[in-house]
Amino acid sequence: MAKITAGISTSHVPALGVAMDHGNTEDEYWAPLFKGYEHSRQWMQENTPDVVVLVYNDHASAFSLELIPTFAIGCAEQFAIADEGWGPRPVPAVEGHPELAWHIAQSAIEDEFDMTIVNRMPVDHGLTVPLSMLFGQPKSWPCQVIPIAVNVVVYPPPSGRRCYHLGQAIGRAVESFAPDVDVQVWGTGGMSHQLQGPRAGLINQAFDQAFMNDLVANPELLMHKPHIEYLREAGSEGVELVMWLIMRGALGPHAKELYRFYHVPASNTAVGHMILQSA
Amino acid sequence: MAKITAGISTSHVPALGVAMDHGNTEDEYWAPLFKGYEHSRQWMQENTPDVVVLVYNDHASAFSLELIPTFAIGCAEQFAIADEGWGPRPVPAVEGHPELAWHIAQSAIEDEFDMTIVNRMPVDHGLTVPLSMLFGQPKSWPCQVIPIAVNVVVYPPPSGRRCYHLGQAIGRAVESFAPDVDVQVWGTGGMSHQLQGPRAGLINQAFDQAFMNDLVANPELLMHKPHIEYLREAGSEGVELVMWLIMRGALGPHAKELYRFYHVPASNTAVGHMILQSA
Amino acid sequence: MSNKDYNDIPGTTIFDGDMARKGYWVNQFCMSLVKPDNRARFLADEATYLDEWQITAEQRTAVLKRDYNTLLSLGGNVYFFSKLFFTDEKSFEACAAQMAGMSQPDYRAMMINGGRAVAGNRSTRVEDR
Amino acid sequence: MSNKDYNDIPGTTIFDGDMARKGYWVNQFCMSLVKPDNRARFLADEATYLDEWQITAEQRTAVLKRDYNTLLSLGGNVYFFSKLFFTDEKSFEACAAQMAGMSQPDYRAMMINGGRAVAGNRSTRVEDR
Ligand SMILES: [Fe+3]
Ligand SMILES: [Fe+3]
Repeated sequence: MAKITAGISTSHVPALGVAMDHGNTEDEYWAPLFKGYEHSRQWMQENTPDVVVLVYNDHASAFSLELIPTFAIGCAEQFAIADEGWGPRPVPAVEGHPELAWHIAQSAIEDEFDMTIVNRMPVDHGLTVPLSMLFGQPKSWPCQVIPIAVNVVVYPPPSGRRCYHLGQAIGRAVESFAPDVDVQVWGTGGMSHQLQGPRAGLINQAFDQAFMNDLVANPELLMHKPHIEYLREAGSEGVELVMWLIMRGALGPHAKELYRFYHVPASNTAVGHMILQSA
Repeated sequence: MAKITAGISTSHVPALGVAMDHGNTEDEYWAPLFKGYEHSRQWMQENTPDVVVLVYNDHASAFSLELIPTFAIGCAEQFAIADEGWGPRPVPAVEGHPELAWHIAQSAIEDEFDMTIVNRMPVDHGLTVPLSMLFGQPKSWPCQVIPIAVNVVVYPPPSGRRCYHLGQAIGRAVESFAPDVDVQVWGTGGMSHQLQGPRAGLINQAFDQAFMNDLVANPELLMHKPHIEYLREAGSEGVELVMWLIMRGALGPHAKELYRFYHVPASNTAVGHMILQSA
Repeated sequence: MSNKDYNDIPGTTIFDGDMARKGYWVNQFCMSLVKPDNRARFLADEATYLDEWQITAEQRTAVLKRDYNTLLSLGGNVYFFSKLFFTDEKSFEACAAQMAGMSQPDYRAMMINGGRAVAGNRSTRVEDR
Repeated sequence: MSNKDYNDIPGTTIFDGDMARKGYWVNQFCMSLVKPDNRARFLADEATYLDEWQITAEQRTAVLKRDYNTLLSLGGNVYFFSKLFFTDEKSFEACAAQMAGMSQPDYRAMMINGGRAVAGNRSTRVEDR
């Protein structure tokens, strides 16, 4: 049977991808940040999964205002790298796992999640930056990826509660998939940041650290955090953190923390990263 | 405040649209069927709503296998008529109600329905045939329409329970919309039919009549009918009937039946039609 | 995919994830026929038009022969291949009759008489027949 | 839309349904810049390119002036108009600094020092300041 072996969370700041693609990771500005991911790259080499269910949000790349799915699950064989306005990132295309993806989609719909099934979805920095941060710059990605795109661009995003419950449903789906597949669930985005308006540059380190503490020990409490609290305390783009709750929900009620890294800033954003396992 | 004043259900057989568009409604084959809608056309003239929330399914017109939303709500100003392979039907374009549509979308997402918001969606016979059956052939449709497209093409469709609950959420959303708007909810598709394979032509009149009885008096019972029962008893395309449950959910716990019509056949399909009101 | 409780329904293919994967490109080909230009190009030279699509040899043959029951078993979905009916200016009734293995008048007569009965058509399992 | 509990957050526009309706075409214009050909056409002749889009005169002026705070108030969304940053070969940091009304070095210094504090930035209501 398939099994969820770890949960990873990480910010997906586009500037991190740019720094890697341009070889600037040892600059004074970037070095401390990339140093914080060294342990995880090593850990990932020792714990490479077969499949990553990668929860992220599209940033007006695959989806325009023509169509905005709350939850879209990528069931394709392959996902192209999106052009976000400066050409696609020079990283390998992303290979999917259609069989497991369709199984999760069917199982989640039967569990009353109103999934959008998607078979053509160019993936942007939200998905590729986490891969780069955790796998470096390989010729091809070392595992298959099932993208789950969550709307956090047009208000309202799904509630934290809904996200946590979707994580639980993903957990049930993976555990009912017959082939032996080692699956990790990654939740990306955040941490506190605001990219727009006169309040741009907002960071709330106390909020971020409390969020990471509660993510491990009190996810049921986080589940009830209203959107207004993210917007007010963690910046308008801090609401991306609901995606971490999908990862956390997939791990089951108790989790242990294997690693944590936190750094301010990356461009406009606080960067947080954790490795968790079910306990 | 906005108010839901009636619920309408009707089959949306494409051949009905063809018969109207070609002026064949008085042919021997079609006359009894169109006679059954005469009372309703009259009733609609006396009870024309401001807005119809029209629940239907797309039949590979707006959505291909590239992207399959479970629930898509149309928030655009206007919806074009789809070309389904023989040119678009010669009927007026459909005017939306963006303000109410976005309000329902936001409210439903806050109620934990994972809506896909859609602003470009050519509408096919699933939506236009009900308009034609109930409004005839006007130069422009007499009300605005908010399309809600439900996936029933790729298995699994949302459960009956999920559909009924979405109807309830639509009811709550409409009742929290400040402007005075007279809203009807229409549920379309069905009744028993199978369009494919050696079992094509299946009809189950006993199932259909029982479904209509239960829709009025025992919707909670229908809510728990599993998909396999629709597929086995009412044909592979009979599962479209879950869309009637969205309409029924929007009416609240008690409903009264103002009108019922049932006829076999229209091309490959049993045709059912009801007018309901909250009681 | 597990738990296909619908696989015993006779003469019926449920278009689930497995079938959707199998039939992805043949359905996308059918979908392309909603554009008048594509319909014209297809009718003018079916073989060349089909060359543009990543479909299997079996799917190709089924399309060229309009063998809809075979197409169903190869992942075709009726709402997609109905675009092919309409491109051929055939009605849904005519094509349903073909899948049912009946002449169109016989099929229409069956429908007028109340349609195909569900009794005997629920399951291929002996106890349900 | 009712119950906008987020409207008191200073210097912040929440991209809800009302804003998405207002900014639909200006955001769709921005989105078109993910194609290299469109970027080239736009840069070669901004006015002509903008003529192709159903945007208001105010939105047009804000685009031409790269006045992002005004664009926000007119329904622009930052993820959409970031395509314009990148078309201009500007970084997200440079454009965020502009919206914050700061020079890029000052903005970067603020970020390195821990970012903009939340204290005093939670609400425009007096009791929360
Ligand atoms: Fe993001
Ligand atoms: Fe239908």
